[in-house]
Amino acid sequence: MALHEILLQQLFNGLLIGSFYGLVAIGYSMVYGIIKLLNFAHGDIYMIGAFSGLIFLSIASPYIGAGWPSLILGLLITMLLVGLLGVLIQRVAYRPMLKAPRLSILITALAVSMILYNTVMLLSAGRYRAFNVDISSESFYLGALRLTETRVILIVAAFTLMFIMHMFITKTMYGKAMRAIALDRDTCQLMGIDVFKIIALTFFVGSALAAAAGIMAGVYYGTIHFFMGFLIGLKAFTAAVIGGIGIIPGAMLGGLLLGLLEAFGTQIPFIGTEWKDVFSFAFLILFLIFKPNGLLGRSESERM
Amino acid sequence: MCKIDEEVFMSMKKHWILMLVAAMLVFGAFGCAEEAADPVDDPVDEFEGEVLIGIMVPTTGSEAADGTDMENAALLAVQEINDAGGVMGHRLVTTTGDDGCDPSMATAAASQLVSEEVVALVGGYCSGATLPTLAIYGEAGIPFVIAASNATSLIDENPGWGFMINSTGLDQAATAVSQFEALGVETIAVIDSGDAYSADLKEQTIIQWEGAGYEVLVDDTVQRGEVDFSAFVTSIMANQPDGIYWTGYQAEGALLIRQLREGGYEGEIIVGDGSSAQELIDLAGDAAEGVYCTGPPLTDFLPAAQSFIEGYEANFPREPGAYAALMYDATNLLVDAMERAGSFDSAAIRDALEATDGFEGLAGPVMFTEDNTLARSNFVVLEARDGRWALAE
Amino acid sequence: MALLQIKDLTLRFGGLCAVNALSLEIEEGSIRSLIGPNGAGKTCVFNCLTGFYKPSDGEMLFQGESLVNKKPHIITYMGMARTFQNLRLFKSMSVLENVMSGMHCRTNAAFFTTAFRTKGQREEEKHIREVAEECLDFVGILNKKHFIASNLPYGDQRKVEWARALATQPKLLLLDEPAAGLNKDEKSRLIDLMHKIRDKREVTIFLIEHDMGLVMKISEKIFVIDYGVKIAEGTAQEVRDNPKVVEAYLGKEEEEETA
Amino acid sequence: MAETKNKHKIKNPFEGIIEKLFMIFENKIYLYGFFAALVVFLVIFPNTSSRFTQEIMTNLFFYVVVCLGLNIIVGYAGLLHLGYAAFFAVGAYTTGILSSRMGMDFWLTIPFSIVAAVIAGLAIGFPTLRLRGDYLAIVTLGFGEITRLTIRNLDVTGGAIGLIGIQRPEFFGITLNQISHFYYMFFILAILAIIVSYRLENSRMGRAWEYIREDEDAAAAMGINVTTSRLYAFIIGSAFGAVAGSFFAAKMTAISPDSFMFIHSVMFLMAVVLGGMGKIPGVVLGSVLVVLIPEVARGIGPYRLLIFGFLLLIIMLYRPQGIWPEKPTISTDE
Repeated sequence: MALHEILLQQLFNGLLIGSFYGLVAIGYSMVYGIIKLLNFAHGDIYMIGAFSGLIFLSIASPYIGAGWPSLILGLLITMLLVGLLGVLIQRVAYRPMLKAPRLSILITALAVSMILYNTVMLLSAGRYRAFNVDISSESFYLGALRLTETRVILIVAAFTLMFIMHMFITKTMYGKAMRAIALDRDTCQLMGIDVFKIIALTFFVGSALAAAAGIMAGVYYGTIHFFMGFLIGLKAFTAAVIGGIGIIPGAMLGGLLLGLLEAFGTQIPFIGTEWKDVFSFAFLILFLIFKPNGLLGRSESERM
Repeated sequence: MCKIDEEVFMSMKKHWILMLVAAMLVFGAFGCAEEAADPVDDPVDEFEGEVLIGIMVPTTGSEAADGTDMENAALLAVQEINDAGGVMGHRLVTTTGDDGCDPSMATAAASQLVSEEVVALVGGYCSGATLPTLAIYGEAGIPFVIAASNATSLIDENPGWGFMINSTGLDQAATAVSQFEALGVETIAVIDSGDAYSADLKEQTIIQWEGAGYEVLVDDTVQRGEVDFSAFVTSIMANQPDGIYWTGYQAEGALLIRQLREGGYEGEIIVGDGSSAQELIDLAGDAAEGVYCTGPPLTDFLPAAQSFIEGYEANFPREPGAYAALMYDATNLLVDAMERAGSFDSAAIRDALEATDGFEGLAGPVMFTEDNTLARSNFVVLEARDGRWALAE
Repeated sequence: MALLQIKDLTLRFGGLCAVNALSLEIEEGSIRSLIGPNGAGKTCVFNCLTGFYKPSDGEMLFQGESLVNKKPHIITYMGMARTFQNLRLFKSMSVLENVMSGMHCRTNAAFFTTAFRTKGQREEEKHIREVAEECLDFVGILNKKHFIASNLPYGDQRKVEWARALATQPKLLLLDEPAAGLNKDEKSRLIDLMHKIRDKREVTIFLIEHDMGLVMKISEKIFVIDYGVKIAEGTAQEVRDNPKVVEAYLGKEEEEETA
Repeated sequence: MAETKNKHKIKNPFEGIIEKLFMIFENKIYLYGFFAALVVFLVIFPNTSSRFTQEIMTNLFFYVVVCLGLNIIVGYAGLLHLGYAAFFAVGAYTTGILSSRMGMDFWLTIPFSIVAAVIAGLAIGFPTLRLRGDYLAIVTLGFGEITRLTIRNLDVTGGAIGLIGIQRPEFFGITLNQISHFYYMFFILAILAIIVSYRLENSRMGRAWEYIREDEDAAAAMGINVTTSRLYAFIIGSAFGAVAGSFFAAKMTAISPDSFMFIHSVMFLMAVVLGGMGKIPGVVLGSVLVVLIPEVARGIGPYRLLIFGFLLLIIMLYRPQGIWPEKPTISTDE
């Protein structure tokens, strides 16, 4: 392959991975924006999404097959269920902690993460599970770009979800309320906004998107695993920070950038893919140090 | 606070005092009960009671499935021996230490086994976990028949009490090299999954491959738990090696194979024995067809193993895993050594093990080199055909 | 030379101007007040002085040394201590420990001396305790030194904050609404205490206050700001007669006095 | 912001007993007597117990040292550290490399490992401690992973295989190679860690950390350099971890990246939080729970982390100050 072909291929790969990161990062960013919580369990929500999707498929496939129609149905149902799980977690674990010291709520999030992934580990016997779907894996070329139908559909679906999300945040009352609460919770309460309802809704939307990303990852990679949420959780957080945490378009942008960065980072001569994650984390740390408010974030007031 | 609350609290308090007292008693007993006699090293005719042998495998953690298979195989062997009248008239009993495939857990497990005064040991799955235990068994003077662990680093750390009946990475690398040669491959990529075992195999393979005058185009590591290999696939496609050798485990291996094939790679793919489980083919699906594996002697292909498989499946609700046959062999070898030594003295057993000359196990004859490693290569080449592993032609 | 000089201090938040080209001087050994209607930017001035806000423009000199771009702890070290408008005690710590915090910048035991508990470190600890007790005695609550701060009545909590500020051994004490929430009795004792601090400990006092009566009684000189701009300065009488001040406070003053 | 008063939703079953103990131990004679008895018991313990129990106890002492180090960062300075295993790894690998590759004597490697940890602590703490507190959690997590991956990828650290052949330390001519040797070594280390922690807690530095935890702005206004104080906590905590790591390397003689995973950081944190952040007896109790529960209740092996996850959640929701109760404090109604 010529260099430009490799770069083109990597561009596509980066965008695809980046769109998964972006979908997960939105939830991270929204939750941080609204209650200033680093939701460590968010990556595990993504993993739960993938497993729920698999369970749905294994139940539904004898009746409606495992093709695109049942996948889409599974996607919607899983998004709904996992969204509700997100609300439940919020209600049980986080709401009582809203006024507690920050350290406590962070540890709570860590505990929720441990509970989620260990539960799935026990249920799945710690094994990788094949995510078998009955869809075409034929590849075709678009110029020099090697594509499969699945990949194209996945990337279109991911971008569609992001677009819907963007519309939801900017155009609806709920979206506006979310942004208002992020700015000042107490005032919102005074203005008659049901703050807890909006927080719950935020968790619902964020978890549903992560679940969608989880299923899409299952389809894309073909196998799922109880620990799949750990790395992506970290990377989605990185994406959220890059874009400016609390800013929804920033999370999408950050996700795509991180995906591209990883894809091209591995093409640097003499540095193997073994350094890929070191790159991502180092990039995150440097970003936090030099641009803690992200690309789209406004700088905070000049407090020293 | 209301009154009821206080009552509950009071009763809880009493309860806890009781618990505390009980805990102290238990703790006291715990401390004293261990005051046991010196290790038994009487000759066999004075030896009384049962013979305790230790099993060290991971029964929890990521490798629990294979570890449990191995434990089962040892239990099966012990049961058969006891049914046949035991060893020199003595019953065998076992105790299991869980190494969790983790070095720290493994040292605790080893200490536990040593404390229980086992006469000898079988087991050893994850090389990284087996490694720090060698010194402990060496210091305690307990012979250890290592069934599966086979990293070459074990050789250097072995104070002489460990006996490896699985061929080492050296042999496996040689098998891989000759298989690549047989396939007409001249350039390869070697990838490991960043743990001691797979890194060791990768290094040995590179040394031998380059020693044979060929070229290694890509030498890489992927993170365990990684799912996305697309960037890696692109770099493979750019370098176009004739063959790829994956030395890691099946989970990442399946993903890698799938994504390589999806990315249009058409060269040969060989996986190491860490990926020899059926799971690899199940997870990778159609993409696994035609993949080779340098594997341990799977019981399915061992003519001598049919009765073992039947016995195993009659006792345990599962198929014997990749290392069950070796574990079964390890246990029988140990008993054989005891009989040859005519004693249950650990040192005598060790000497007998060292002198093993052609013990016939399911996986073939056992003999040891000066390093206490298997004197022949027991690796076979498997090929994925119609969704199952089969011996390659 | 004045102890504190502020020249053209300006603080902007976004487009909003909280403090605008404020200049004033505080002479050593004086008691000065800064007054103004709610939201006039008084606390912002304090926050700039103590390094919590970074001024957008202007100069602040303390004993001839610039305070701009200095961190709060450095400014405290230089000899300026403050209290907060809403009490900011270390709530779950004892009164004594609260006051001991003030000695932090005057002492220097570090890891090794602590780990080996050297003689110097032990003596320093003793010294910290003595100074803290002395400060508590000064404000009159030494008998409550072992109480948890948040368990004290409000008036005593204020005193803890004062003692804590005094323990930093300041030259200039910034008091942010020291009389807020106090009753008449407590207020008169507060005035005595302020004089005592100034006279016995030679500490210059600069305070923000709403209670005009108290301000008029205690300060030799008063600065009035409104919307971040200084509109008047002078003695109590001068300020009271200034039409700008009357305008800014219209209705406000009566309200305060009836309160 | 400075809400540290915790609600007591659930009565602590230990509370009554321990409050009484506090009262009894007000009398210094009883207190010192108790400690003396405990020390005597622990000193003679190896003579009366099996190798296995010694190993477990050694592991417990090791946890006490590591967790007290982490406690300085999390408990005293209030900084959530999710990559503590990395600092522990820095110590272990410094000793490992110097000992196995250069043949340096074990005791000489300890200063090097402390220096290495201090450098690592500075490198990660200096730029990030000024950031929002919760960013630090993720930075430390990232740093933990970077350290582990770097160790795995480099040649000097032996890559994924790790280092083997680390020399056993000698002590007045005795080679320390028995489990009882390590038992005493870690026992002494644990006692030193407790003493140093205790001294730090009741010192100018310890109080500074507490002030900052309670109210950062007020602490700054009192002349406390918030960033430097946190950095100190970070460095001292890292040094604790590094020393424990050095001894760990000497005990294991072989180390590999597998011993420094994220899950290890989580288990250390678990011990600190369960027992009670910032309280020395609490941290010791937490270490006891984390080390002994899996050993005593053998059957729970696979459920261990799940159980700890629930424990952590319950503790955070109902008893954020941990299992160990607060010291009884004087209030106005006395």
